[in-house]
Amino acid sequence: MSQLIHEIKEAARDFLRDGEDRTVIGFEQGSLPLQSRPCFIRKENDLERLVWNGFCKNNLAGYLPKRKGKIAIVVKGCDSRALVELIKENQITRDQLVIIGVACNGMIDRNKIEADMDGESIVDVEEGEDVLTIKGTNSSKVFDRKEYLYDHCKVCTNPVPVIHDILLGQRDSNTPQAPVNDTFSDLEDFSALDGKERWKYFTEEMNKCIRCYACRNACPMCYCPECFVDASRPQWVGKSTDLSDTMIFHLMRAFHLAGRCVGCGACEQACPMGVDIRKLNRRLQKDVMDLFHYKAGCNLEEKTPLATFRTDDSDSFMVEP
Amino acid sequence: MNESGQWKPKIIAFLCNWCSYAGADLAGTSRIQYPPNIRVVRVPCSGRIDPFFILASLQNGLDGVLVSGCHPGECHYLSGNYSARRKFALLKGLLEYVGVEEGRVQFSWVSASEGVRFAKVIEEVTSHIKTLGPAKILVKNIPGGSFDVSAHP
Amino acid sequence: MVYAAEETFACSIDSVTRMADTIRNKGLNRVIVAACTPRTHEPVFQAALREASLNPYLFEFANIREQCSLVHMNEKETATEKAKDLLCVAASRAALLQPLYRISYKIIRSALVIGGGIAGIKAALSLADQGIEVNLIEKNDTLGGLARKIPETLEGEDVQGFVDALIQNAAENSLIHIETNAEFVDFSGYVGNFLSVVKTGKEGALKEIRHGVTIVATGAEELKPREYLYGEDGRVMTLLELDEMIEKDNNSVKNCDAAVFIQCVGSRNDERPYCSRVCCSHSVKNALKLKELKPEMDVYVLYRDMRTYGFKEDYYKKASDQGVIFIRYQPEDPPDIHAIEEKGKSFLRLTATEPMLGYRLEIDADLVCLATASTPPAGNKPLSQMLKVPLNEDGFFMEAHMKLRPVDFATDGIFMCGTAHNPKFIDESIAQAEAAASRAMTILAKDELTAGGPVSQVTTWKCSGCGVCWTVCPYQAISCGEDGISKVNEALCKGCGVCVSSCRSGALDLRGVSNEQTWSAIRALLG
Amino acid sequence: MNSENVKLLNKERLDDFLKVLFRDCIVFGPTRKGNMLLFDRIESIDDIVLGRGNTMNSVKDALFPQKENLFNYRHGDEGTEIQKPSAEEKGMVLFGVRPCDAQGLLLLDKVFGGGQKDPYYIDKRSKVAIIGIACENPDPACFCLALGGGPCSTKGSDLLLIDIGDKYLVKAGTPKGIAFFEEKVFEDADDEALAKASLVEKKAEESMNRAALGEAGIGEALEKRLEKLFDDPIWGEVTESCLGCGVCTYLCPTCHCFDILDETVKSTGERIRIWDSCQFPLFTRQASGFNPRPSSKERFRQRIMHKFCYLPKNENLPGCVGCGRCVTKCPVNLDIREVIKKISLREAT
Repeated sequence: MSQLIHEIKEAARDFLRDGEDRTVIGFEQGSLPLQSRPCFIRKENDLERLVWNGFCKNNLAGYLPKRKGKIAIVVKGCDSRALVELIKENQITRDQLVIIGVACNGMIDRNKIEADMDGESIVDVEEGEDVLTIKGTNSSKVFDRKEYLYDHCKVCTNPVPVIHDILLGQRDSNTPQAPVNDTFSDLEDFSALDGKERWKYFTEEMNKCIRCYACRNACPMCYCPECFVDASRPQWVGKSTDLSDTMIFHLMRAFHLAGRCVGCGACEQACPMGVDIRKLNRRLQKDVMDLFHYKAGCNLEEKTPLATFRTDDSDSFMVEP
Repeated sequence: MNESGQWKPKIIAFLCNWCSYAGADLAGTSRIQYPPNIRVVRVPCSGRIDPFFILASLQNGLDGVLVSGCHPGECHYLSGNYSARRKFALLKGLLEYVGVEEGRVQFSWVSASEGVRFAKVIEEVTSHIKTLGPAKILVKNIPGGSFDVSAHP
Repeated sequence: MVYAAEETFACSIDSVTRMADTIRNKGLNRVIVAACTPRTHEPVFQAALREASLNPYLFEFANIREQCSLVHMNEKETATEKAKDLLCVAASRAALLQPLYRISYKIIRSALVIGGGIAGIKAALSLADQGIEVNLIEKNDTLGGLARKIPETLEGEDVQGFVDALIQNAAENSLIHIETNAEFVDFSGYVGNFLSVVKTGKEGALKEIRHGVTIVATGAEELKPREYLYGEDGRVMTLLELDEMIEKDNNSVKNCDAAVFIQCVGSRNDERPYCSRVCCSHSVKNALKLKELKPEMDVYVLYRDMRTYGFKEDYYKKASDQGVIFIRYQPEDPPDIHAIEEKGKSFLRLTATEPMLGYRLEIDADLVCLATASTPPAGNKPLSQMLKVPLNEDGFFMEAHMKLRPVDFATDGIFMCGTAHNPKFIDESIAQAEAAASRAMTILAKDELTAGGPVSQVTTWKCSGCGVCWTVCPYQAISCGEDGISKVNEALCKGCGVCVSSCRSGALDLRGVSNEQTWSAIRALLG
Repeated sequence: MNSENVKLLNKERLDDFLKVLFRDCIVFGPTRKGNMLLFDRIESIDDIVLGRGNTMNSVKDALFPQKENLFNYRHGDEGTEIQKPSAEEKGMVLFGVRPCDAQGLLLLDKVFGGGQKDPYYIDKRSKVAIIGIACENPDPACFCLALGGGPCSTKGSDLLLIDIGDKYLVKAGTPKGIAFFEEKVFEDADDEALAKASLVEKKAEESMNRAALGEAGIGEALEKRLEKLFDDPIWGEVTESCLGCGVCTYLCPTCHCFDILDETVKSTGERIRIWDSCQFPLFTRQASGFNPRPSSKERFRQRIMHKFCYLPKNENLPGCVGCGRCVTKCPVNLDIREVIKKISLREAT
């Protein structure tokens, strides 16, 4: 780990030395245990702040849209997929970027750990290859790293960045180097439920939502100057926590991410209420794969599926009297 | 609801001006009878249909939504219906996934010469939605909407 | 709602006049008619608004005839409920109607024709005859194109004489400006107002050409095959090369005792699935020529399907009457060819299986002619990208609609003719050239065009420049403007609204069918 | 310590006490929803969850809900009819309130019950009793001490329960609190219990993390400094990572900004009040499209200014109680304590 951090710092250092008006976007230690957070570095002596560990969860690509100047950015597999889509959607240009790719071993879900601490608050953490040792106020516990990863990390099919200028970090042999197709096995059980049960599930989830828009603002692909939910004339979606309004906000947001969502889980990480937002995005990812054979963020040439069409796309869902 | 208090579905139909709307006109001039539950909104092209139109229709308590455009390859705007078809396929899947009953929202191709087909589509969609009953899912209930009239003669 | 009236025949002249008067007298600023279908009658009532000097787009139609009374004849009550709803929808939309204006702009009454083959020249002449100035650009140093290589048609018409005459007429016509050795380098603008940049002459000076319409006539080429020893053995040649040989030295032809034509070389295969249309007739033509030069010559045609269209069938019959032998072969079992030296004689031995008898046949020939595919010029791709018009899978230019708009492109003001579209006979190319010219005249006959009205518009501060609208627009009417923000070209926009429904940030809206109008139409159906 | 406002409650009698509360009142308290601890309405005693740290949402939700119906209306031929929501007759108890949240209510009282009286809030407030519970082990994100509160502070509570093993030491902060002592579930407090309680308090206070805030104090000095730093580049620096979401303000026990809107169906509708957040661009965007707070920089500055400069000035209470919710729940861990520290170290430019 420390070797990796060193390499990240060196890569960043070379970049800063290369010229003026340059920013490194990476991670620094947060103010609480189990928290690393985004940081912006412009001076060489600040490089010491850079860290890399199992808590570098944020998708830093979200800071790129419309940013000026040269940027070196530290990316995981999912973040790099967001980069690809952002470049395709003209939000940033490839030549502005020096991409410091880090092969990712999955990020640890703080909430899952806290839930298993019996209300004891966490004071410190020690991160090993496979286990985490968590020190609480009066006891300490050992957790299996893999068990406590974010759900989206558990189903991640390409933890190794798809584009990068520098690629760092160990890749254990069984992590695929290039994007592979997703099986979406995590959706099977839920899809098997009947409509009423699925509606019940989403009702419970959406009733938790407090409309703070952390999901939207954390999403690297949500960069609209004005979100539909803030629009008036017409005001498509009501602003209150009314179930129907909340549901339509999340449905429409998911739809706007169709073929663009890279599955980085930023939405779910940001949500304070633990709403299962990804359930919607995952389904659309699956449909986009099944219907249009497209996986977001995997190459710079392919058009995003809703910006194009094939004359032989399926009609099977339509009424045939 | 009507005076007799018996439920009659109200279905909104977005028809493209060049094919399906013309098909509906032909059904009319040929006096083909079909259920009176649909309310037509004319749009230039099925490609004009924003998913919001469909969600807003459901939220506002309409019992069904039909979107109809030109057959593939016959779009007056060349590829409008192709772009639309991709949106529709995803939206339909998503809505049914969250629990909107299958058939609550439907899509069809009807050309200007297919008056009979248009009537058939309406028959089918209407009868299907009758079996589903009044829409509940995604419908927004505003207390003011059910303003207690009796309490305020 | 300040005024409502009932009319028995709302569209009759007197009631329309009455409507105009009412609008004027009552100072109405939005008008709704609940009657039949807007598809036929909207213009009638819009005329009334115009008559009353009210913007015609401030009109809304509720179709309670075709889509209500006529289709629910036996359900008075529910039909009436529906009619009320339809009126509510109309009213809610009407409340949000905005006056729309069409801007008119002068058109440049001249044409650019790309390609100086028969189709190109013919189109140019036809336009010039109608008083239109034409710029005719040709990439080679002479006009005439592929036809230059064809001595005469199957029917025996003199092609060269015809082409010479065409070229001379073009050259002498003061309205036609010919540029040879010209290379097309840039293209911009819209119908009535295009700007092309052409690199001309040997020294490659850049020339700007302003024109109102564009005609694509880039022609086709004859495939130079890899198969059948072509290029290795001088006795193997293509149809056009045989044409030339027959023209220039028929002695070496007369020395041949046996000749074999092989059809569908490089066509109707995986690489080029299309039929090249002309080669069957072409082979029959040359087979007859050979028989004419040397009746005792053995002439064979190895074919997959003989496709001598229409009356060309007569020549097929004539050929077989004259002893030309037509032998079928299967694509999976094509003929073999070997150069053989035997007893001091050198010839080409072809072996092929006759599918019906199943016999393996051997033909020794001194001349083998390959009927090769007509292929699109390599230049088509860059040109199609510059003009932003589509090619089909085969690399030929693709029309807007096979039946309804056979010589148009989807983009207004750009047309096509000749073999640029796909392989054709000369007479077909000529017909298409005339067609393209007359389609072009429908624009050039006007002094000005109008644009705008019910088209898309951009709210710039809401646009993120993601570019989805640039790609979904079927007409290339939206493009990247300053600082990456989308801009609509009103002259190209047809108002389909695909861009609007694709725009996530709500930066686009469609005048006349705005999001807000549709929203309130939906709300009008509440309760 | 005067014995009439301190009693003991044997843990075995807690349920009896709660039964009384459920009998007479609507009870809110900490309860589980999925894997989340929320402060919400509680139907039965078994749903109360104690000793699991503080709730995700603050207690303000009970008195100032995220969505509140103000009235229904109908536009008729004879003008507009108004239908007021039927007010709740029963009393209300907020049980298991953390001292920080209880203290937060003191600010809401000033905002909604001060110069401008808000009938909706006041009505609920007049019927509510606040029964707090002390924090035996505060979270690393807590900093209530810096705001004049503490893990065992009674500010804002009518009653405060301090866990001293098999019993609770119960302090009454108000006459309303003292009134509860009528119930026979309470026993008199002895010195041993008081000693235990102060030990709990001491232990809790010592365990609190002071590093993040450092020497920086919250008070007049900070207030003055903030005034000077309004145009300082520091705001750009500290907010570079801010996502501009509403988590910090929506989970905050003192944030109280709201928006009022009408939701209409044809001629009838309801007027509702919903939370709004100074962190949203729409909060200050004007009809012209101009926005005086165009970016996170200005919005975040407003949040800090409001909490530590404007409110202290106008209501002489800070808009923060150190509950730490904004610290733990911020998606990018933008820590308000560190910001205050940076500000107090910043030389005004």
